[in-house]
Amino acid sequence: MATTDSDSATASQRLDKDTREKLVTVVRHTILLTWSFIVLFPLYWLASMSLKPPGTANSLPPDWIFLPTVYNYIQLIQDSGFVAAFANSLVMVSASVVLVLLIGVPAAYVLSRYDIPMERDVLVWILSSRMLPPIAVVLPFFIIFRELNLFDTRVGMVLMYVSINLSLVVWVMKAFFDGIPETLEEAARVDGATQFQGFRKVVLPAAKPGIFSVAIISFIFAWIELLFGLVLTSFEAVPVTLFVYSFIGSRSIEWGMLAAASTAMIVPVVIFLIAVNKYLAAGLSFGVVIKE
Amino acid sequence: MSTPTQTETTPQSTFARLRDLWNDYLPYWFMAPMVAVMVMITFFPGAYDLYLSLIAEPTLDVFAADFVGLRNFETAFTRGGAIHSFVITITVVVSALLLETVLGFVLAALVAGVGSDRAKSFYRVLFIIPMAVAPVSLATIGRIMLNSEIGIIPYVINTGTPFAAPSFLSDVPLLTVILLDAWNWTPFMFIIFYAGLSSVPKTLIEASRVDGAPMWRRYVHVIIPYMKPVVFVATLIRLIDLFRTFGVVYGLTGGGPGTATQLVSINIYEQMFINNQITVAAAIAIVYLVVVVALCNVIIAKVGFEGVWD
Amino acid sequence: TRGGDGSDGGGGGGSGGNDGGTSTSGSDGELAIPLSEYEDADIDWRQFEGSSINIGAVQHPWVSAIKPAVPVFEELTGIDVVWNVLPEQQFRTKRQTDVSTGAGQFDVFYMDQVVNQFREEGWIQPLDPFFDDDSLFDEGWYEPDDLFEASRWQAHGGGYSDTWTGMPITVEVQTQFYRKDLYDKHDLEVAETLEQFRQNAKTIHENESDVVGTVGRGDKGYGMNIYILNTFLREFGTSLWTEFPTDSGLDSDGVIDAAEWYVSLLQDYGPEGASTQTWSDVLSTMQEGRAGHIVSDANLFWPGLTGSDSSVADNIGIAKVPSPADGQFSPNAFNWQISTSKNAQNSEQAFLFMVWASSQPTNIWMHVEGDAAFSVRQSVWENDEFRSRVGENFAQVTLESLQEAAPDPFDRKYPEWGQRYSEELQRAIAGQKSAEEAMTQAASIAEDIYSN
Amino acid sequence: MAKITIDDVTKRFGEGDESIVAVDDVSLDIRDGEFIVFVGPSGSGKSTLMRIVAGLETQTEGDIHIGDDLVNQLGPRARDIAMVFQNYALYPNMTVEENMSFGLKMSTDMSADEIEEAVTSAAEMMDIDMLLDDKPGELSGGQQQRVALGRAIVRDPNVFLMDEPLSNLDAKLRAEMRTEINRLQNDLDVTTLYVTHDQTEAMTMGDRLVVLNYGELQQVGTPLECFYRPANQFVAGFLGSPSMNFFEGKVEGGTLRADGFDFDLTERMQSAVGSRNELVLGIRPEDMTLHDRANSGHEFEAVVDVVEPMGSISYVYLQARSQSHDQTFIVETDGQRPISEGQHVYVEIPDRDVHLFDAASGETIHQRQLGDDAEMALEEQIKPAE
Amino acid sequence: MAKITIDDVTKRFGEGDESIVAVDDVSLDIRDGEFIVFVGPSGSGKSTLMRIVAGLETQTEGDIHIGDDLVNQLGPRARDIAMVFQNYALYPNMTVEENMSFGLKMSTDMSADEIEEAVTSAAEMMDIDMLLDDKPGELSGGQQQRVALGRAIVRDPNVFLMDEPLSNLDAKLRAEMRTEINRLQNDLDVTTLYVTHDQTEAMTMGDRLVVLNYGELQQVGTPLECFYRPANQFVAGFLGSPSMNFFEGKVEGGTLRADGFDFDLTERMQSAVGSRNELVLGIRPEDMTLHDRANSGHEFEAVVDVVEPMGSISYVYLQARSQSHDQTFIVETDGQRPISEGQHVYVEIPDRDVHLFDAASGETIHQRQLGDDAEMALEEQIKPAE
Ligand SMILES: Nc1ncnc2c1ncn2[C@@H]1O[C@H](COP(=O)(O)OP(=O)(O)OP(=O)(O)O)[C@@H](O)[C@H]1O
Ligand SMILES: Nc1ncnc2c1ncn2[C@@H]1O[C@H](COP(=O)(O)OP(=O)(O)OP(=O)(O)O)[C@@H](O)[C@H]1O
Ligand SMILES: [Mg+2]
Ligand SMILES: [Mg+2]
Repeated sequence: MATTDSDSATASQRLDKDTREKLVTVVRHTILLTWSFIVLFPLYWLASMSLKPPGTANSLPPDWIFLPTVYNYIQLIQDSGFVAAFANSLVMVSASVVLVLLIGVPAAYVLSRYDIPMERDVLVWILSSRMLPPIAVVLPFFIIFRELNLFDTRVGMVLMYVSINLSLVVWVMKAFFDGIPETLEEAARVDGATQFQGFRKVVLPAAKPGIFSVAIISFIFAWIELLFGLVLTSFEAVPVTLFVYSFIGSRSIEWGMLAAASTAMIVPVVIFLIAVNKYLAAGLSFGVVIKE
Repeated sequence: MSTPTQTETTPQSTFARLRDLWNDYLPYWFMAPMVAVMVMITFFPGAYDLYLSLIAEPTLDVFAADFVGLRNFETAFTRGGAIHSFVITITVVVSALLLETVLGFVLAALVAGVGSDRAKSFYRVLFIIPMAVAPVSLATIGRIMLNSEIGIIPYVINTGTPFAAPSFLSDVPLLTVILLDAWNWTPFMFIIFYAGLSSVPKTLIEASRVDGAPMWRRYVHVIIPYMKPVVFVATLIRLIDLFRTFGVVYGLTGGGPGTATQLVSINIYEQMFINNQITVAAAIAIVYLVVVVALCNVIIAKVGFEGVWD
Repeated sequence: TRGGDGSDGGGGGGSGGNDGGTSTSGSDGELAIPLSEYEDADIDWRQFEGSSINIGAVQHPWVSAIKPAVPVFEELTGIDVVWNVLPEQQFRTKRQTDVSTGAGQFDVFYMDQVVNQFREEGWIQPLDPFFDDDSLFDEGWYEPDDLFEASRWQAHGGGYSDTWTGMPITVEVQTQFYRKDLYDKHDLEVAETLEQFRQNAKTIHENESDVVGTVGRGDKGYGMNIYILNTFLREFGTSLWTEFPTDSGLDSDGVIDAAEWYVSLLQDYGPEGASTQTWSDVLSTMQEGRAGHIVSDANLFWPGLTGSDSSVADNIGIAKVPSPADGQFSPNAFNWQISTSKNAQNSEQAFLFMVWASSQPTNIWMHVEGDAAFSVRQSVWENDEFRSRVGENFAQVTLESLQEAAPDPFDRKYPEWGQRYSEELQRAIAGQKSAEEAMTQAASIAEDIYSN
Repeated sequence: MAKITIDDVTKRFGEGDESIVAVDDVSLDIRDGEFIVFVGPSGSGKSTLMRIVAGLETQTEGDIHIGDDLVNQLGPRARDIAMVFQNYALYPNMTVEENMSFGLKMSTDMSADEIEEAVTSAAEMMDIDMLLDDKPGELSGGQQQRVALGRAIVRDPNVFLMDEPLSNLDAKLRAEMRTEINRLQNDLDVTTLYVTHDQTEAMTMGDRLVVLNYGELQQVGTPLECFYRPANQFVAGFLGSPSMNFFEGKVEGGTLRADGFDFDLTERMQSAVGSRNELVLGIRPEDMTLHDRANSGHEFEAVVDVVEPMGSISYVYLQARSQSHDQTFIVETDGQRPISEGQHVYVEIPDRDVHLFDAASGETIHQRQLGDDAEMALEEQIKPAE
Repeated sequence: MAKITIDDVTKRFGEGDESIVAVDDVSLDIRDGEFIVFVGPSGSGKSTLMRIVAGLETQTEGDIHIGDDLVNQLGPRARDIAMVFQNYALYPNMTVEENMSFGLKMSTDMSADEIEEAVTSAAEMMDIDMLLDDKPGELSGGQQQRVALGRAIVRDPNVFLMDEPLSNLDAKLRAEMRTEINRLQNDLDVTTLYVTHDQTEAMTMGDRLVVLNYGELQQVGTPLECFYRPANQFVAGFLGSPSMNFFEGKVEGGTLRADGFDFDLTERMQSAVGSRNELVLGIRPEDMTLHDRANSGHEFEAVVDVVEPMGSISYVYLQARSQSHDQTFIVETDGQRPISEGQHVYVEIPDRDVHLFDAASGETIHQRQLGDDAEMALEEQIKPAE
């Protein structure tokens, strides 16, 4: 990874390490803070819109400083539909993440470790499931769901979320498994572990950064999914995204509510992120343990 | 690795036999659910779209349909603006992909090198959040923020910098779409690259430092090649996702002004839900699928996805 | 629930889906409207007792306005009402999937510009048989003639259908909005002609630093820029499809003049990036006090412009849409109607609901007790209680406009060629081509679409 | 506890022209409880053979039996082996303790307490008990290697496979470990395959040595047998450090004319040589003696090239004075013998210590003679091995 | 080409109570072009010290100078070093050739042809020229190690750092490599730090040995100096294989009473001992001699425990007959000497070969005597090092 000490080309170019380190740090943080600003500004604006009193959401010059009001949030919470859909989405999306990992990660492992006949075609086939824009496949899905009695069921939505994320999980995890030396599993198998145990106890822990990354991404993909939720549900399984858009009316947009709902939707993601934060960076430095 | 059918144990009890069945055929068990889901989500929709693309108009009785050969494809390319959409889409895909890949990697590398753990965690969480803003929210709120009269962004640019803000949605719509997409999806690249970076063995980096490689060459020659599978997969998936980008762009520009940002997905949407030309939409989708599959095949063949340990 | 809260403007109910339709007033067991109001009708209200209907609706003030009254219907008929309310764009998607796959989830659904398209596909159930069924309809009680003529016309596919395609439930008409304070400041008269309007816009545009002369829909989409332009082209004396389906009329002088006028108005006195403005930008810009006028847009903006979301709430004036000095006043209007499909399980129940919902008692209650302002019934607009609630000015301007309104005739391919026509107009507004070129192009596209 | 039969096993890596034969038609019967040491140059297929026995690599041809079972189709787990990998292959995410207990958890139903006890005692034996909570990444190379070894020895498998398990340890630790491994192997009586490059380990640990070169079996025999009775020039040169000196020569009458000196073949040698013409004479550095002056006709004169003092002994690099090509040979002398570079000395090649090899095939024609006791020790080592 | 000064360097891993001192206040002056060999038990801090010199690890305290520059603040690249990592650290995604040429590409502006030439010749030297197109994953352990070594030696750095570069090679290859490294180091005259556990390498390769234990410097000196003149009991025991035998004892009059035998101290010894009471007597296995019967008063009786035949020599494990604790010592004898387990023999400890150490501190009190020539050789080795 990026290192902080100096590696100048020749002795004459040697800069004092402190100076260089400081310089590198300054440059690094300048870039990071710039991007942070770019990221934060719209988010701040979103959040501030949700906290502004009615009618001031879009005023210019902007009210940089204003008395925040939680009016919109109270409205949101009191709208039992929103809270219910929020909870509903949370359950469905979480379940789908667990399920898609359960289905996708083992398959990725097999694709990484075994010689599969026509492996490339299989991989492209898997990828093809995410190639078409959802609108192009929503009709057939609607038909399937009706036929299988999955329409407007949570189970159906969980499956739907699984299917939109499966290709991602399989591909990304295959890449991560490819980066884990097989010697580790060999050791496990020699230690008397079954293939499965070797996978579970040795490979999975080593692939943690990858697993948690795809978990986050899958969560987000499912969490912000709109079209399938729209077409494949009507009452029972309605996801929260639909509610968020319900503040975009035919002849008016409730900016405060829209912003509040959008902000509220970010919260679970942030909580999830903080919870798995440490695993994202659980690098393992195989080289220390395996002579290569 | 050994052949998939290499057995693990010699069976005794029923339980043991079951367990052996599990272990001996592990790859099959591991693949089966994935394959089942994939069959469900690819074969029928694919076949259905193909069927739609070949008929005059959808009928409730599948067999009563009137097959019209390639007429829908012809319509797609003559009236449907399919070619224009492909050109626009490719422009967006290429530029956004480049931007997001580079930005995602640079950010991941920079964050990985941050000394303090807390700062690191902070950046890690912050940089992922944009992805979590739901597309229509982003588009709706993005529109208002970019609005030339009452938007905060032109306001900040006009008052805070010596530059005059362009009229984002009408003067530079494609650029705006690309930049917004970068804001939205660079996190995807960031998170995968970051995870990939953290699994590069420390010793390799040490070796390259000892070998006298300056930082950027370490990345070019050692780290990125080591991460190749991850970089490749992230880029490919982002490429595919970019190809089918819809929500944000539709919400932001609706494909306009005129057809300046008419992505293929928007074209399909309009054919389907506005023009009510479901069959033409299906034809575009089929062409599109063929193009993207072919593209992926070419990319995979050219770049390959073998891991370093293969 | 938030349905009854007028402060959040016309947006109305924020409930997306699984609200079973119980009203606020339902909780104390007292019905919003006495059943007796309906019992005069010679309709067998209770013939479908025990069944239920599923309504697919757009996130629209009508939904929030009628919801509190729905228990009345349920009590009256013994039919359960289930709602499925979605934002407009999402609703269109959903409705399309539903009808095109023959799923028939919705017994009642919102219907709009695509009505002829749907009708020709055979997805819409004509209502005439139900009108003719004595157990379902009582003409004397219902008074169909109380409905604005424009609304009835639109319910007949804008002239393209011989039969009722649905029942109109809401109507909106284009009106002019202006800033009273700026008018006072610059001594302006409310425009009656387009020339005056342009002059007023110019005055404000040139004399106010942070305020543009006018805003208007510039973005493409058949409900966007051309919805406004269509008003002017009629006022310039032409119409769409001078010869259906061979001559779209879009390249006629009138259309080109109208387009030139609208394009130059926006270009000269409109905001930056006018070509990408949707109705929400128009509304927001006006709400923020950054524009002097809206030449013509939905009267339904009224609550939004004068409510708490608006920073200029007290200074908004409303007037009829201007017309050319030598032209004819002919504002665009738009009806939402509710229809039922051939695949629906409960079309008859649906019809009962339509009758009930658009009946006089229900309408009057919604507009007098509720915060609705979109009635398709003339009598409502003449109702004093209603007029005093919404303001005399607003009511009168709307009523007069509605009486003269000429909605667009949405022929079956209107969505398709309308989209292309609006793209051309958008290009013109963006300055990419002249209005004439754009309209000529639009004409040939439209005619071409019908030629296959 | 099982015998192992390796039957005509061949392993090819890669395909077609590119293919490498890592193991070439090797057959070997290993008795139950036997300790077999594999030696051979780098790349000679030792690890590959071991991995084939482990079931980690599938042989291209041939069969492996463990006990009476044909195990070709069985995975490592079913073969019940414990292995020390040449590259350690420690689990990076587990602590030392977890690394060591993993195998027990997987392959036995021992209780947690029993496992902990076993691990602790093995760790003590390996002198890594204070590192139990560390992750492998925090250990020194030798410590890692001991963890790898410990991970294998806590188990009670059918077969031990150890691939250079002591290569990164210091001499003292290595000696201790050697003893521990031997003791353990005796106690458990587990069939053991052991790869080493260390002369001492090869000579002292195994019941039998297996010498490989280019994937081919060169010799299988007790250590002393391989040392004193090498089957061919390769084995003779490979065992012993520094290695045996070889002198090529032509037979003329009863004399081998080497480059720089003549050597008179004894009668026994002559009869063994028969009609062969080109021979190689082999003699170990420690068997040659240096004299300051010629005592008999046997010695030849040589010049000291380099002296490598090793403490108690020194290695003297010499060149025959009258040689025509540049060839250096080594003689081991007492470390305190005064000798310096450039000095002329007289080298004696004792008849009895000489090996003769066929120059073309490398086959041994004549083995050295041994003292009675060495002979007996040799015989003794061989006998139980029969 | 640079001298290296290591100044009071300490390296601690971890913090607070958990911290480990890997390198403990080490100071060392390394001359330009010198070849320094680090030895020490596993975990004694050799690799850590080397990594500190490389700039891969930052010392907790102290300074490193390379040439005249203080390099504490410089990264490895600026220090211009080449290193063989203990764990090889080959780039798995590059071929052997790419691995070897990487450093040249990065640190020099040699042309592609020059690089290829350099790599090819280094590969030939390492005997891996036929593997140039393979990936590290396809190589045997020893081949990998040679690639790692080759990758370092193609370069022309200021300093070579080699961390057990030959540990996985067979004896023969190791001998060749040893020679090659020495030759190279002489040719290039590059300051070299070298870690090894191999006795031969330690004794023959370096100009000076550095003996570490628990991160502390034990002795710095020429190989022979360390071997013959160990600074303390640790060094004495660590160098030499098998290691020196130690017998603890109490001084009574002029006699050291050890467990199982008495040893009469010479006058010189006595004066060196002074008033000390508890001593340790050290003597190397090769310096003790075995007799079938007692010749003089010097010998004591012992029982043969184990005999380890090594070929030309055997190691005999003995226990003094009259000892009260269980202590085994080792004597090296001729490999062909008849001896068997349980046999009683008489052991002689020659006065001149005896070392005496302070029992408490381990410090050497009395060094063995050497023959004149050995003494000279020793002096000679020391001199140029001064
Ligand atoms: N990254 C680290 N974190 C914590 N402790 C470490 C780390 N690296 C080394 N150590 C500890 O420092 C001590 C010295 O390690 P070092 O690798 O220098 O030993 P060494 O002399 O090279 O041993 P070996 O001969 O086994 O390679 C060891 O006790 C080791 O456990
Ligand atoms: N996976 C592989 N692919 C291709 N060739 C291989 C592979 N593994 C080993 N080889 C080759 O097979 C031969 C034997 O390798 P092996 O590892 O068995 O040698 P070894 O005797 O263990 O050597 P060392 O003492 O160096 O560890 C070597 O030439 C090696 O290059
Ligand atoms: Mg090996
Ligand atoms: Mg080390």
